[in-house]
Amino acid sequence: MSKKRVWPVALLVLLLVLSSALAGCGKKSSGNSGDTLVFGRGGDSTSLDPSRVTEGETFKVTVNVYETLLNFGEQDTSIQPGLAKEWKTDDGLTYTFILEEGVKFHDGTDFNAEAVVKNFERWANGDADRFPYYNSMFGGFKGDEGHVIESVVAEGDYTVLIKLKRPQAPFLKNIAMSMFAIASPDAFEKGDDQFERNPVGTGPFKFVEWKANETITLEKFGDYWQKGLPKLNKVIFKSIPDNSARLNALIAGEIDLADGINPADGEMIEDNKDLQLIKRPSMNVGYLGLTVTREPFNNKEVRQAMNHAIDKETIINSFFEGQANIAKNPMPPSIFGYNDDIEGYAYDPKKAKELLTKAGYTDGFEMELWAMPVPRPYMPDGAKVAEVIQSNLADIGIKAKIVTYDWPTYLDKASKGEADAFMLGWTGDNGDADNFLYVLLDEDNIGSNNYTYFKNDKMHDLFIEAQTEVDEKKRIALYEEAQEIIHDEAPWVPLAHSTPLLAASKGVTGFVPHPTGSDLLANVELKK
Amino acid sequence: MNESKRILEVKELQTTFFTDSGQIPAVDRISFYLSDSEIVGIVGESGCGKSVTSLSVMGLVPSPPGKITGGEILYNGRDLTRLTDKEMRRIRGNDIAMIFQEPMTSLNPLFTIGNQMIEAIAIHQSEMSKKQSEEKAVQMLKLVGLPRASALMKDYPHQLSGGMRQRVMIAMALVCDPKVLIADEPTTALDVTIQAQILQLMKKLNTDLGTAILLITHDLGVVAEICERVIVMYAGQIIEEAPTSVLFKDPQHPYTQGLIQSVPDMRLKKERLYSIPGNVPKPGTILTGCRFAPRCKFAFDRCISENPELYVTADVHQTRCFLYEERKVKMDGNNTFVDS
Amino acid sequence: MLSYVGRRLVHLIPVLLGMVFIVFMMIRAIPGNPAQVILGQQATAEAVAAMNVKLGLDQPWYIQFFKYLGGVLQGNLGESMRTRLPVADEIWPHLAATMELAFFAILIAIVIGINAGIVSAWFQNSWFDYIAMVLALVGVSMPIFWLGLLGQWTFAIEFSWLPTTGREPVRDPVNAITHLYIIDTLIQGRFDQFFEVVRHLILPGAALATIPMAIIARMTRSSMLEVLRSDYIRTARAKGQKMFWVVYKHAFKNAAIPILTIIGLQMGMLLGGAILTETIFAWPGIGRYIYEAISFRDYPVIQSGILVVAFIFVMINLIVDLLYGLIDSRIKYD
Amino acid sequence: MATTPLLTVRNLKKHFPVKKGMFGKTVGHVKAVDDISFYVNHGETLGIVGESGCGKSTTGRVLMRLLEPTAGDIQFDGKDLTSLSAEEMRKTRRDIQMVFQDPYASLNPRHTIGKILEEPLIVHGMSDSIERKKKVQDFLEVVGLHAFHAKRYPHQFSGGQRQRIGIARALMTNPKLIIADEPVSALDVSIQAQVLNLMQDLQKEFNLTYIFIAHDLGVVRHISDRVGVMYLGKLVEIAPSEQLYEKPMHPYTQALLSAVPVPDPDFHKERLLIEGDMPDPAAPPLGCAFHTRCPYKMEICTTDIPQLIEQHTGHSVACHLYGSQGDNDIKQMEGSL
Repeated sequence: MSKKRVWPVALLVLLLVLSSALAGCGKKSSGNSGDTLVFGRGGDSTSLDPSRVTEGETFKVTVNVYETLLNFGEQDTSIQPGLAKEWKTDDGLTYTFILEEGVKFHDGTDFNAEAVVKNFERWANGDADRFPYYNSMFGGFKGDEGHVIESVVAEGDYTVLIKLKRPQAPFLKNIAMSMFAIASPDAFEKGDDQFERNPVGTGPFKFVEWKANETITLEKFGDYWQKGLPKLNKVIFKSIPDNSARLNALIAGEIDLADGINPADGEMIEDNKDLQLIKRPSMNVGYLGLTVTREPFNNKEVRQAMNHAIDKETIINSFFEGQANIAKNPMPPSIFGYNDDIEGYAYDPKKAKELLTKAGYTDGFEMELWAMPVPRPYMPDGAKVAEVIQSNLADIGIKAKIVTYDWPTYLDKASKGEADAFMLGWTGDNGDADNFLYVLLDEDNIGSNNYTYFKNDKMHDLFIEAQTEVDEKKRIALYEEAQEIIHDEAPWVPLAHSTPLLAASKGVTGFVPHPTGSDLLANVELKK
Repeated sequence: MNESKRILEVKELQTTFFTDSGQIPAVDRISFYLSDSEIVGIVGESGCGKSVTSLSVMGLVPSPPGKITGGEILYNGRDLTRLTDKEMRRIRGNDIAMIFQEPMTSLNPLFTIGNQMIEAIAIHQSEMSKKQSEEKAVQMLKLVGLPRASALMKDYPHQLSGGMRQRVMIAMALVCDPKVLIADEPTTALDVTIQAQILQLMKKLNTDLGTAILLITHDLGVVAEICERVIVMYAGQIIEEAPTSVLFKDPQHPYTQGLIQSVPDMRLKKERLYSIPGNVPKPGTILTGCRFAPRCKFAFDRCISENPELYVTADVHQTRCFLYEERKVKMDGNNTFVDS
Repeated sequence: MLSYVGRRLVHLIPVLLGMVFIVFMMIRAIPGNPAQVILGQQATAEAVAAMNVKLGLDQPWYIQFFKYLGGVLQGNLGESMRTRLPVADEIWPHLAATMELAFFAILIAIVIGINAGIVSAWFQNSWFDYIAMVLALVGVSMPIFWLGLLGQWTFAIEFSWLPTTGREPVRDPVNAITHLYIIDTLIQGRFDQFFEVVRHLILPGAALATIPMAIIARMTRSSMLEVLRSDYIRTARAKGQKMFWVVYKHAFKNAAIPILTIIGLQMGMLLGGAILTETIFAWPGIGRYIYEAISFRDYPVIQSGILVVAFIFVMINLIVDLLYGLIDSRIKYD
Repeated sequence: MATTPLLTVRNLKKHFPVKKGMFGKTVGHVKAVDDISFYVNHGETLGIVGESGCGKSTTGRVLMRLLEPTAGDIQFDGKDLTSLSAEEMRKTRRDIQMVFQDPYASLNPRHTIGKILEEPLIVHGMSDSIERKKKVQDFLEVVGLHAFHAKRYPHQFSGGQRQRIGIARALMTNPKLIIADEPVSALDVSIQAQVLNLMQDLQKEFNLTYIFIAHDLGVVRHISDRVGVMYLGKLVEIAPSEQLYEKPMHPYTQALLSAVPVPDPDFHKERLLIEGDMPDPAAPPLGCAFHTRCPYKMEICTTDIPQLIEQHTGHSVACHLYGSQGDNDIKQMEGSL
C-alpha cells in the first residue's frame, strides 16, 4: 500500500523542481540599462497624429515627438517660447511669431514658416471628424462662420503672421496645446492614414516602433535643435492597464516610471527606498452634478442643501487618501481666475435640513444618484464615494438610490439630462478658466459637456465677454464674478481637485510632471 | 474421491463490505477446494456471494468498500491473502485467470483485440518478442475456435458478436497457460446456441490443457452440463456441496431441492412449478439462525436461533441443515418435497 | 470523413451569419454613440453629426448590416472607427498574443489538471483526492485578479524569478514576424529571447490556467471514476496488469472523450480572450482588444472580433469532434 | 375448434430504415419482423422463442402498435388494429396489455404503487376514486401482494415483487390479451417459478390469453400451449408445444432445443451443435435465413425463401427439407384446426 502512495508525491516534487528550474535562471532582465526609460501607463495611444484625437494617452507620446509654437510652463499653463522664440500682438487680432532657426524635422526637412502655414492649412481645410480639437478650439473650419482664424501667412522663412477674425482670449494657450503641434509637411502630405502611424515632428525623440496595446518606442533625435537634449537614448511607453500590476512592474524594475498610481499606494511608495513618489499638479475637478431641469433640483435651495449635506473631507480622506484638495469652485486653484474669496459650503447637515424645509421638502425626497463606473484621476472610486454621499443624504432625509451604467452609456444618458444627480469630473486641456467654466456650465454647451443643463444669462454674458477680452486682469475679474454666480446657484457640488500620482525608480531624475498630463521627457535622466 | 492435488483451497474465507449502513459479510467463512484439472461449479442466486468469492480469489474485490476480513486462499499452498500487490499481480492472469459475465463490456472498446491479447502476454512473459507474442495470440484465438484469427487481431471489440467476444476473453485468459480459470457467469449474457458452443469449448480446453475451472453460475443446467462437483451458496454461505450427479439425484438441503424443482424442465411439462416462497435475501439482512429458515417449510425453532454447521452427510456430500445433523435423516430426494 | 468536415463547414455558415446578426443588433441596442466617444467630450453636435455620416451610422440598420455583411463575404472585416485601421490587420497581432497565451495555459491546465484528476480518481477518498478537489473548487472560484497580483508579488517581486507583465522583455523587444513570439524568436535563432518569452508566459499562463485546470481535473476525476468501475478495467486487472497502466492506458483512453470535450470548450473560451488576465498582465490580447472596442463603441471591431472568436470556437469544436474518431474507432464520420 | 381466434396476424412486417450519409439517405432496411403470420386462440398461451435479435420483442410491440407496422394486418377481437385511428387504438389498448422484462424501468420511481396502478383506470375512464382504490387493493391481493403495499414506492420492492406489480398493472383494465415480453428473465430461479405460477393462476381466473415472448425454452414450454420459433425476423416453425419440443422439424429448432443445458447430469442427448453466429439483420442471407449455419443446407436454401407450410395438424415449418405440400395460406391453417 505504501508503494502506491509514493507516486503522487513524486509528481508534486517533479512539478516543484520543474517550476523552480524554469524560474531560477532568469534574474538578468531586472537591471536597468541607463539610457532607456520605460514609462508604464494605463492605455495605448489611438493615433500618433495629435491633431486627430482627443484622448490623453496619445499626447503623452506626441509631446515628445512634436513641438508646438508655444509651450506651457514647466509645471503650469503660463505661455513660454516653443518653436516660436518670440511672439507679439498689439490688438489681439494679429499675432506675429518669430520662429527658431536651424530646426529640423526627423525626416531631415527644415522647419520654417512655410511648414507652420502648411500645418494650419491642413487643419483649417479639414472637418470636425478629422480634427475635432481644432473645431472646438478655433470655432470651426475655413469658411465656417465661427472660425476664429482669418489667415496664417509666412513672412519670410522664419516669421508667421496669424490673423484672427475676432479676439480670442485663450488663443495663445490654444496654440500651446499639444494637438496643435507642427508636423513635417512632407510626412502628412503622404496621407493621413500613413501619417498617423509614422509621426514626423521636431521633438527630442523620434518614432521607432508601435506594437498595438503593448509598446511605443521612441529614440533620441540626434539633430535635435536644443543642444544636449534629450538626455535619454530611448523611451518606451508600455501599456499596463491595471494600476496595481503597473506598480508591481515598477517595483520589479521592469519599468522606470509609472503613472496612474492608486492614492492608496502612495505611502508604500514613499517608504520604499528604491522608489520616489511624484505628484502631478492638479488641473481637474471632480463634482456631483445636479440636473437643474429635474425636480427637485430645479430649486436652488435644494441644490444648496445638497452642498451643505455632503462631507467632502471624509470623501477625500477615505478615497483620495488625502491626495486631493476640497473643491469649492468648478476649477482648480492653479488656473488663472480662480476666486479664492468664495467661502465653500461647509459640511452642515443641520443647515442643509433647514434649507430643505425652506424649499418645502421637510421630509426629504427620493432621487437617483449616479455613480461613475470607471476610476478617473478626479474620482478614484465612484461606487464608494457614492455610498458616502448616499449616507450623507440619508442624514437629511433624502433617499438616494445608487445607479450606474457602463461608461459610454453613462455619458450618453447623463448628457441627455436623464440623471437626477451624477458624479463626473473634468481635466483641463489648456489651463484656461474658459476651458472649465464655459465648457462645463454655459448654456452653449447644454447637450454636450453641460450635463446639468444649468443656464444663467448673466453668467453667459460674462463668459462671452471674457472670451474676447485680451487684458488678463479684466478676464480674471469676469471669471471671479461668474464663480460667485455659480456658487450661489449651486448647480454642482464641487468635490475635489485631485493630485494625480506617479512613481519612479530612484534613478529617474529631471522628470517634471505637467498639469496637463503630457510630460516632456527631454530632461529626464536615468542613473543606475 | 479426489486423489489429485488441491491446486486451490479456500479456508474460512470471509469478505466483508463496509458500507454506510453497516458491515455486510458478503462471503461468510466459506471453505472449498479445486483440484487439478477439475471443473467445479458454484451455484446460487443473486446476492449469495458467489461472485464475491471469485473476486476474492483474484484479489479484485472492489476496495473500498470490500475487504477480505478472514481466512486463507491457498494457491499451491501459498496464501494469496498475504501476498503483496506485486506478487499478486504475478499470480493474476498468469496462474489464475478469470473471465466475466459480460463479453460486451469486458473488453476495452478502444483497443484492438490484438493489442489486448498481446498485453496479456507481455505482462507475464516479457521475454517474448513482439512477433512471438503475436503468434501466440493468433494461436490462442485459433484454439478457441475463432475464424480468421490474424485478421481478428486488428479488429475492435465492437466489430465482434457476443459469442466471439467471449471466445476472445477465454483466449486472453488462457494465453499464459493458467492453472486455474475462474469463469464468472461466462454464458449468461449469450444466446443458448452460443452458450452451448462456449460450454463445449470450456470443456474441451479443460480436457486438452488441464486447466482447472471454477465456474460461477446461477444456471443449474450449465452446472449439470460441465461440472464435476457443485457448491451451492445461499446468503454468503455454502449450504451444500456434492459431486454433480449426486447433487442432482439426491439434493439434501431444502433450498437445493427447491431450486432444482423450480426450474421448468424442457423435457416434460409439469402442470405447476414448485416454487420457494419468499424473496432472495439481500446480503447481510439475515445474520442469526439458518439463512434459509424464513423460506424453509421444514424450519423449526432451532433454525431461527442457531445456524447449522456444514454436516458431512457422505464422503462426498456436505449439507448445512439440522435435518442432516449426525446424518440421522436419510431421504429420497426425488419426490420427498415435491407437490404439497 | 472529408465529406463530414465539408458538411460541418457548410453548417457553420448559417451559425456565423446568425452570430453576426445578433451581435450587430445587440451592440446597436446599447446606448452610446461611437462618434461621440471618438470625438470626446468637447465635441460639438455638428461634429458628432458629421462623424455619424462619415461612419455610415446615419443609415438605417439594415443597410449598415448588409454593407458589413457584404464586406465580410469579400474577406473585408471592416475598418476600426477609432484607429481607422483595417480590422483584419489589427486583429492578428492581438489574436496571436492570445493564442500563444491560451495554448500555453491550456497546456498547463491539461498536464496538471488531467494528472490531478486521474490520481484523484485512482486514490479516491485519499488525502491527495481531498486536497486536489478542494484546490480545484478553490481554483474555479478564485478571483483571477487577486491570483494574478499575488503571483506577480510572489514570483516577480519577492523572488525576482519571473517578469510581472507583458509578453517580451521591454528593453529588448522581439522582432515580430508571425506575432507568435515563441515562433518568431526561434526563427530568428534568438534563443535568449525565446527563453524570455517563455518566462513571460508563465505567470499569466498559470493564472489563466487555473479555472480550466480545475474544471479539467474535476471532469477527469468523475469520468475516470466512472470508467474505473467498468468491466474491462476489471479484465485488465485480472490479467495482472499494473494499476498504473490500467489507469493510464485502459481507463484514461476511455475517459478521454468527455475530458476532450471540456478541453475544447475551455480552449475556445481562452481563445476568446481573458480580459482580466490580459489586463492584469498587460497582455495585448484579443480580449482586451474587443473589450476596448466595446468601450469605444467601435462597431466594426466588436463585430469582426466576435466573429473571428466565434469562428475559432467552432473550429476547435470541429477539431475536437474529429479527435473523438481518433480515440474511439466506434465513432464514424460519414 | 370452430371459434375464431382472438388475434390473427397476417403477413406482418416491421422494417427499420438504415440511414447514412450527408442527407440521412436510407440505404437499406433492418427487417426486424419480416412477413410473419400466426393466430392466437381465446384463453391459450402462444409462446414466441428465439435468440436475441430475432425480432420477437419487436413483434410484441408492433402488435400493440407501440411501433407502427410496415405492412400486414392484425385482426384482434373482430377489429383490424392496423386501420384504427390513434384514439380508437388507445381505447383498444385496455384490452391488450403488456408486461415487460424490467419492471423497475417501467415503474415511475416517484409514484406510489397505488398511483401507478390507478393510472390505467383513469386513462380508461373509471371516474370513481373510491372504486379505483378498492380495485387497486383487490388486484394487489390477487398478485400476491398486500393492500398496504399501495402506499410504497417501487424501489422498496424486490425484483419479483415488482414484476407482480407490473402484472397487476396490466390486469387493471380487464384485458383480453396480455403480451408478456421476457417477464421472468431478470428474476432469480426461485422467484421465476413464483411469477410463472402466478401467471398461470391468473390466466385461469380471468380467462386471459397470453403471448409469451422469451428466450428460455424451458420457461416457454412450461407456460405455452403453442410455440412459435423465430429466426432473423421470420417465423420458422410453429406448433403445439408438446409437438414442437418432442418432434422439432426445423433444423434451427432442433439446434436450439439441443443447445439448452438440462439440469440433469445423467441426461445424455443427441446434440446438434450449430456453428457461428446469427448474421447481421441489416444484411440477411439470401434464401433461407438459416442456411449459413444449417447442417442440412441444400442448393435451394441459398436462393429460395422457404414458406411456412403446415406439415402436420397445427405444425407448420418453413424449411425446404419438407417439400411443398400443403398451403401456406393462413386461412388454410385456421380451417384445419
